[in-house]
Formats: sequence, structure tokens, C-alpha cells
Amino acid sequence: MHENIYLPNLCKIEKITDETPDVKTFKLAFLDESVRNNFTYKPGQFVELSVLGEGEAPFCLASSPTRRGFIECSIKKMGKATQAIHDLLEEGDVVGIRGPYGNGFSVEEMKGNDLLFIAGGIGLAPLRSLLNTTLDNRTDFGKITIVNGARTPKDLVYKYEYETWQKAKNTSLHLTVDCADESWSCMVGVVPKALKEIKPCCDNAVAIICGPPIMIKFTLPVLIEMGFRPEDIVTTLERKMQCGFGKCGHCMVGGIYVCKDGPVFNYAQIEKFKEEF
Amino acid sequence: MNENFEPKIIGFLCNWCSYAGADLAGSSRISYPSNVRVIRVPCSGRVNPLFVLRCLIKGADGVLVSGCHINDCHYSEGNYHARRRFAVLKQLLDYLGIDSRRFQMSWVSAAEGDKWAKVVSGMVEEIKKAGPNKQFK
Amino acid sequence: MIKKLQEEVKKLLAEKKVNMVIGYARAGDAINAIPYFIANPEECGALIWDKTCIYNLTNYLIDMRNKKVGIIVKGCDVRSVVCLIQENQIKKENVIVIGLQCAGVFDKKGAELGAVGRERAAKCKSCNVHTPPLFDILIEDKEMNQKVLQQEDSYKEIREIENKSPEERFDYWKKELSKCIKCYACRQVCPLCYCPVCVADQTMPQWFSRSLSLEGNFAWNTVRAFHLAGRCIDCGECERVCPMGIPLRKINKKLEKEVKELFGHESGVDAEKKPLFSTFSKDDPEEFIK
Amino acid sequence: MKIINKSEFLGLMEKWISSPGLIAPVNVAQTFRSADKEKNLIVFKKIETKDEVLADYLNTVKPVKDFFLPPSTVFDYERKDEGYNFNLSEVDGKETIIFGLRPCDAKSITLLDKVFSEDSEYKDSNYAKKREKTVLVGLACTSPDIACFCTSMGISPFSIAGLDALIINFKDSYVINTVTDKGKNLLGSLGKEAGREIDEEIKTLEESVKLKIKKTCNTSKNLESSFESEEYWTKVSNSCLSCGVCTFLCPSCYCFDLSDESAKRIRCWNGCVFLRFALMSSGENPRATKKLRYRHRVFHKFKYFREKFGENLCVGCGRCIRHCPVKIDIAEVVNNA
Repeated sequence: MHENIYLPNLCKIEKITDETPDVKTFKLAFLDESVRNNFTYKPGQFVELSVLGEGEAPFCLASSPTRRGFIECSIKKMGKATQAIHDLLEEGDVVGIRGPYGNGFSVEEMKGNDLLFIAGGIGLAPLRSLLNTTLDNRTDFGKITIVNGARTPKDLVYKYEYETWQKAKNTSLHLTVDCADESWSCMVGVVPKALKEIKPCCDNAVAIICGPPIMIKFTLPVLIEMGFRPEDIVTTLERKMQCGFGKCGHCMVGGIYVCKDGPVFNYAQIEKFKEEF
Repeated sequence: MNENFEPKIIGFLCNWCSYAGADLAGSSRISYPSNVRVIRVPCSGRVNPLFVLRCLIKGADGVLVSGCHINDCHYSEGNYHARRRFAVLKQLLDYLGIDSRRFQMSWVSAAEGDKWAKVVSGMVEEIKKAGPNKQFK
Repeated sequence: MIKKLQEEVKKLLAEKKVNMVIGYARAGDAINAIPYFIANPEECGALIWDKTCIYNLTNYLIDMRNKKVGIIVKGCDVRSVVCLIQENQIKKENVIVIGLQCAGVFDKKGAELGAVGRERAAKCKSCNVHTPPLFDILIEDKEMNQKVLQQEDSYKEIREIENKSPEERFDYWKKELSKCIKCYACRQVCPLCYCPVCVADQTMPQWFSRSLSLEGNFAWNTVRAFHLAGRCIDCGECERVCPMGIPLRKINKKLEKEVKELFGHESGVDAEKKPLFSTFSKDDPEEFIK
Repeated sequence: MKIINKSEFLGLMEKWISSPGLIAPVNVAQTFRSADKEKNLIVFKKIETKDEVLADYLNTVKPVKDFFLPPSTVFDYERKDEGYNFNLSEVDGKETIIFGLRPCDAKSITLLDKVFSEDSEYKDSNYAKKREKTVLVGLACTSPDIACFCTSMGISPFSIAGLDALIINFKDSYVINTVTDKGKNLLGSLGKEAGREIDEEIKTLEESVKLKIKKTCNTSKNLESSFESEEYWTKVSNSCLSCGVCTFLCPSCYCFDLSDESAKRIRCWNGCVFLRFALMSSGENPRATKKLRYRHRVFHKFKYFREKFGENLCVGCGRCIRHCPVKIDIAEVVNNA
């Protein structure tokens, strides 16, 4: 970490994969040898990726900390910074990375539980980091169910990994899209509806949700109905973030700095936030 | 003024008249100074005063907006709006202390290649007298 | 005068003609006036009207576009209501204008100290709309009619600056505008600054620097003034609220003078007239065009 | 406490101008408002000549945070073959003396310290360096105005929290109360011992100034109960214009904005009252209405910051009341919550 907290480390883009028309995954490697070796992070943490001269924005780390030497971020084209990232960057370019920031998922506490991953669209990125970490030490965890929703089949990200997830031990993958096209064979419908069909069992299970707020809003009651305790429902709060270390004030919800005290919260904590999220 | 000062002038040329006029000046081999960086716009009415302001504040030495003569406009009223808009902008820039020679406007039709050359060389002379734009450095 | 004002407002609210009236009330410190929003008729007692009522309340009409609202305005303020109608931002049938005859209000210092006999605001010295040009209900001011309200030449200071040399002018404005801290109070208080995303906030493209460099400050204040050319009604609020005391009115008044000389256009006088830059005339001056 | 006659102290100040460099309140009004008779715009400025320094003024418009957390360039960079090299706009670490800040501004610096220099994990190195290199010499406040309420925020016109030394204007001389060792080795050797009766007189003077402050702010009140009352917060924030005056001029508001421009990253002030402060690029805005924003500002100052750091994020300097375009009074808002 630099003495000046605003200074990024430089990273080279090794590989860019186009997931969907507006989502790209960037594989980055730190230029500085020492940083590359001891850059440690937890799944669910995020970094501030800056295209120097254009802008900076927070992105969760989609790669798993168990696979060393590189980090991956999946970026959807939304605002000024992401537009610059999508239009200007090619393989070999250099970007700035600040971080890792945020509290990340508490993997230790999840050990020994069944895991229910619920992802919506680009929300699969932070979950992929956690998922690959659990698959890399598979024996510590119970049954894994993955429910991944998207608007249309071409909005599904990480299609190339569905194979390995499907074949992993005691793991089931369920895909659902809001509106299907002719080539679509799996479920159709929003994630809460798909959840009702799958009916995952809730005892000794932890549900991890990530996706657009509208999806979280309608999925939470379904999970509560199924018997999930609020402490066992973990989600990430989406807020505007700029500094990433709890000072600039953009991400405040009530007295909490989402970037430093979050972005991962369990539902019991979120209920205590008076401000509606 | 040091002699080798080559002013940077940004020219917003309306596509139907001035751009064609400049093109005619080129094709009929009329020689004129090459300080104008031309930006082609559909009509002089398309030029937002913010473009002119941004050019001057970012350090351009001069800005020239050139369009069709009155009632020659391809869109029939574009240059009317431009005329009114830039009459006010010129007064504001002058009032705030930006040298009024730095922003000029001209009507050049598609057949007036020589007039275009005259306008450009006239402007380059004036900007050379006005000197480089160091106000916002 | 206040009695009549309170009765009119109570009548309006009682008859449900409007569901809210915006007026002035006394602040907690019993000196200043503050904007006051009344929904039920009983609260009309709090309404006041005196020299400390300096705000231009038409700014609040923008966020209440689809509600029926009554608004209490002075002569200079009502011109911004006319402008807003001209620019189709508010519909006349939604707004009931309660005009007040005004003999002039305090300047910012006077309003804060509530001192009697304090200097009248600069805009009032050259005011020619003591009786609002447009109103649905008029509240007369009996004593005002006798007073002889002299009118100063309002462009005196503008001419002073015009007579300076360009370098002097640039130095003057450079010193003034470098004080700007970009709190955007001048934009937020102005009734005619209602763009959903202001040019200063846009990021795609980002027109000019957000930093407090000379480049950023100069660009912001120039664009703000230009966007008000031919629209500014000289209510003086931007200059009043500027915490750094930048004489913003001097830029707006210059444009008001130019617009009157060049095109004979006066803002906020006649609701049917089209705004300055959305129309043109065949014989606009063009000697500056080569 | 020590006592020193004024001319000697002013002579000393003149020495400061050259040796470490002096920053003090100056009236920079050129043409304040076109008609205002009193031309006063008081801001902290680097002093060149002795007579610029003001003797009697209420307070500066921009607080002293403008010196420690200035809107400025964080770093600029140019492309190198393999990447970029950054040149940080490091603090030059030159010694400076800030004279004439009021006890309320000094107290606000201790609040900012909690966020920027006392946070071990993410310490703002520039801020910390400046704090080390700067000596804060306060001037006791003898003429508060109707907007001041520092007495209800745990400080007083003569308090020394956050200061290295306090100067009190006492009849025809200055009383010096040195606080920290930085203050001691700057002013310790000066003047002669004031003696007990002058101490008593200073106490009574302090009490008399305290009585001048009428406005109170009931900070012990539990704001929690009013959080839900939609009607109260709408009424209070109805006239708010969402401009930045209260957050920019507040000595203890520290929210900022990081943005990249052509070849540099700049940090400028920002405030939670702006509409676009919490706006996300997806278009969602968790605090889209004036009510939510103003309520968040009040709660951050009088509840959230206290829960985390033990003190309210307000020093009662009254700037947000004095300069608010529509005279919203935060002390009244807290009292009636």
C-alpha cells in the first residue's frame, strides 16, 4: 500500500473476454513484482479501477484469491469511467488499481454450511469469486446450489464456466432468463419464481444474493418464507463509491460507510438501516 | 510579437457553404495560411457557444465560425439563430476581458473560395497581433 | 397591508383553489424572513411582508409543476414567473400570482440585521416594476403611491467596467472569479436555472474543469451568465447568495443591456413573446460578421 | 498565562511573515456587492505586509479546513513507455503559522483529525504532514453574533481545544495562553507572567462573552425518534435549495469528490445536500429528495459521527446559518426534532 492513499498501483491488461455486448472481463496483472506477490484479498472485496485521464470506478474482484498471480474484474458499460474502459482499453494497456477495499464475504463462517448462490446479471461476478474459492476447497462446504438469472440468454456471464460448475461435486446449477429466445432450454422467469420451483432447503444453509436492487427486493421475502434466517442471507449493497476507504461520504447509508463497513451485509444488519436501501 | 508565433485557430465551418467554399479555395490552388483547424458542422446554427468558450479557455488562439449568407441557409434559419447567439457571446467575451479579435464570424458561400482565403489570412494577421492566448495558463 | 395579504391567502386556501401557498414568514431569530409553505388556512397568521422579504420565491415553482400553487411575489420576482410561462416550464392555470406593491427591500446586510433605514437593495434603486406587471390578486401599498420613487441609471457600474481596457477588465474579473468556490448557490437560487443536469455537472462530455482553477471558475461563471442572456430578470438573488461576494449581477446586467440594445428584447415582461434565442428577426445587427 | 503589550506582539508577527510564513484573516473585498456599503470578505490568506492582518472581525467566510483539506490536485502523471509515472503534489512540509482562527475552527480541526490523521489504516499523508508543520495560534472571540452557538457544542469563545496557543485581546495588551509544546516553543519565552488577578479578569471576560451567545442547540436530544416523521423533515427542508453553501463553509464537513481530468486527479469539495451526490451511474439515487438529503446531513452531524467518534460533527460557528440563502437554522432544526 502506498503512503499516499489516493495513489493507484499499475496493472497490465493481459486478457479481455467479451461476456456480453456490454460486459467485458479484464484479466489484470500487477506490473510491480512485489505488489503482484503479496496482493491478497477476500472474495466479495472490490478495487477502484482507474483509466488514467478518464475516470475511476469501483469493481468487485471476480477472480478467486485461491488462483494467484492475477485478478479479474467484470465491467458493464454504464457511466463515464466504464465507457472509457470499454472503448479505449485493449490488451496490453495499463490501468490503475486501488484497493482491495470492503469487508468481503466471511468465508470462515460459511464453512460446513450448504450454500445457495443467487445472482442476477452482472451480480454473478462477486459470487464467482466466492464460488471458485469454495470449489477450490470443496470439502469444507456442504451442498452448493447456484441460481443465476439474467434478462435474456445473451446477458448470461461466464458461460464458459457453467460446465465446470455443473460437474463439480454435489453442486447444481439453475439458469433462468426473464425472456427466452428460441435457443433457450432451461427455466424462464424471474429469479424469485425460479427459487420457488427449486425450493432449496434452508436448514444449515447460507444464501448469498447479488444483483440489481429490484431483484434483491423481491427475492428476500421469498427466502424468508422458505425459512432462511435473516442472519443467513448475505448480500452486497450497491452504492456510489469514490474513495473506497470510508472518507468521501458518497456511499453512506445512515451512519455506515458501505465501502468500508460493507459492501457485504447480512439481511439482519440491513433491516436495522432505517434508510430504505 | 515574436515572429515565429503560429496561432492555432479553430474553424467551425458549415458543411453546405463555408466548407465547400474552403474546399473550392483549395481546389483552385488559392494559397492562404494553414492555421485554421477546420471542424465541419451541419450548420452555423449547430455551433454551441460552449464550443467557442471551451476552445478559448483551453488555449486556442482564435475561433472562427463561418456559415452561409443570410437566407442561403440549407436549413433556412440556422444562420439567423447563430447570428443572434454569437452577437451576444462576442459582447460577453469582450466584457470579461478576452480579446475580441480572438472570436470572429464570417459568411462564406460555396462559390467564394477567394473570400475564404481573405477571411483566414485577415484573421491570422489579427491574431498574430493579438499574440498567443496565455490568459488561462 | 399584511392583514389583507393574510385574508386573501386564507380565502384561497379555504376555497381549495390552491393546495399550497408560498410566502414569507418570520425566522426563528425574529429578524430575518424565511420562505414559508402554507397548506392549511389556519397558518396564514404567520405570513409577513416587509423590507426583509428579499427572496424570489418563484424558484420553488419548478419542483411543484403539477400542483396548483399560490405564490406571493414582488414586481421583480413576477417577471421570472412570466419567463417560466414563456418557456413552458409552468402552466399559468396552475399558478395563482399574489402580487405585492413593493417600494424596495433591504440589501443582504440590511435583511440580516433588520436595521430600519438600512440601504435599499441596488436592484430597487433602478426598479420600474413597483406594481407587479402580472398578478391575479394585487395587494396595494397605500403609503407607497405618494413616495416619489426616483430611478437611478441601472447601468452605471456596467459602463465603468466597459470603459476599462481589456487587460484591466480581465484582471478585474480574474480576481473576482478566482474567489468562486463552486458551491453553485447562484444556480440553485435562480428561478431560471432549472436544467435537470446542469452543464457544470455533466460528465459525458465534461465541458470544463471542476477544479477551482482559473479555467474552471471562468468557464462556469461565463456559461452561467450566457445561459441567462435575455432571460435574467435582475432579481439580484445570485449576487445576494454568493458567499464569496462575487458581483454576479454585473455580468447579467451587461448582457441585459446588450440584449436590449441589439434586439430590443426585455425579459419577463410579456408572456406571449417568445424567448430571445428561440426566435430571430430579419434585421438583427451583423456588422461584426465579415 | 503570559501578558505582552500589543506593539511587541505585532512586531513579533512581522518576524513570522518572513521566517516560517504567516497565514491570517484578511479582508479581500474589492467590490463586495455592487451596493453594499460595508465591503468585507474575510478569508485566510498568506500575509505579505503586516498591516493586512485584521484586528476585529467576526470570523472568516471560508473555514481553516480550506488550508488542511484544500480543493486541489492529488497527483498528475505522464505516460512512460511501460505505464505512467506519477508526481504527487506532496505537501512541501514548510513550517507555517496560522494566526487569528477562532476557537470554533480550531475545535473542528480536532474533529477532522479523527477522520484523516488518526485513522491508522487509511491515513491521509498530506493532511497529517500539514497538521504537523502548522502552528495554530487562535484569537479569542469577543463579539459573537446571533448565529453563533459554540457554547452548546462543548466549547467556548475562549476554549483552547485544537489550538497550539490562544491570544486574548485584553484591554491594551495581549494575553498568551500556550497549550501545546509547538505553541510553547513559538511563544513560550514571551511576555511576563500575567498573575492571578489578570487570570480572574480573563475568566469574567470569558463569562461575559459567553452570555452574549443566546442561541442554544440541544444535542443531548435523541434524534432517533424523529427519523421516521416524514412531515417534520419535509417542513424543515422545504425551502432548502440543495446548494453547497452550508457544506462548503462548514469547518467540520469533510466530504469530497475525486475526479480525473486530462492529466491529473483532483480532489474537490462535495456535499451530501447536492442532488447528484449519491446518484449512481445506474440512475438510481438513494437520496433523491431534499428531505432525505437534509435529514442525512443533520443525522451525520448530530448522531452518526457521535456514535463513531464520541463527539458531534458541529462546532456551532454559525456559518451555515449566517450564509444560508434561505436562512435555514440547523440549531432550531435539532431543537425541534
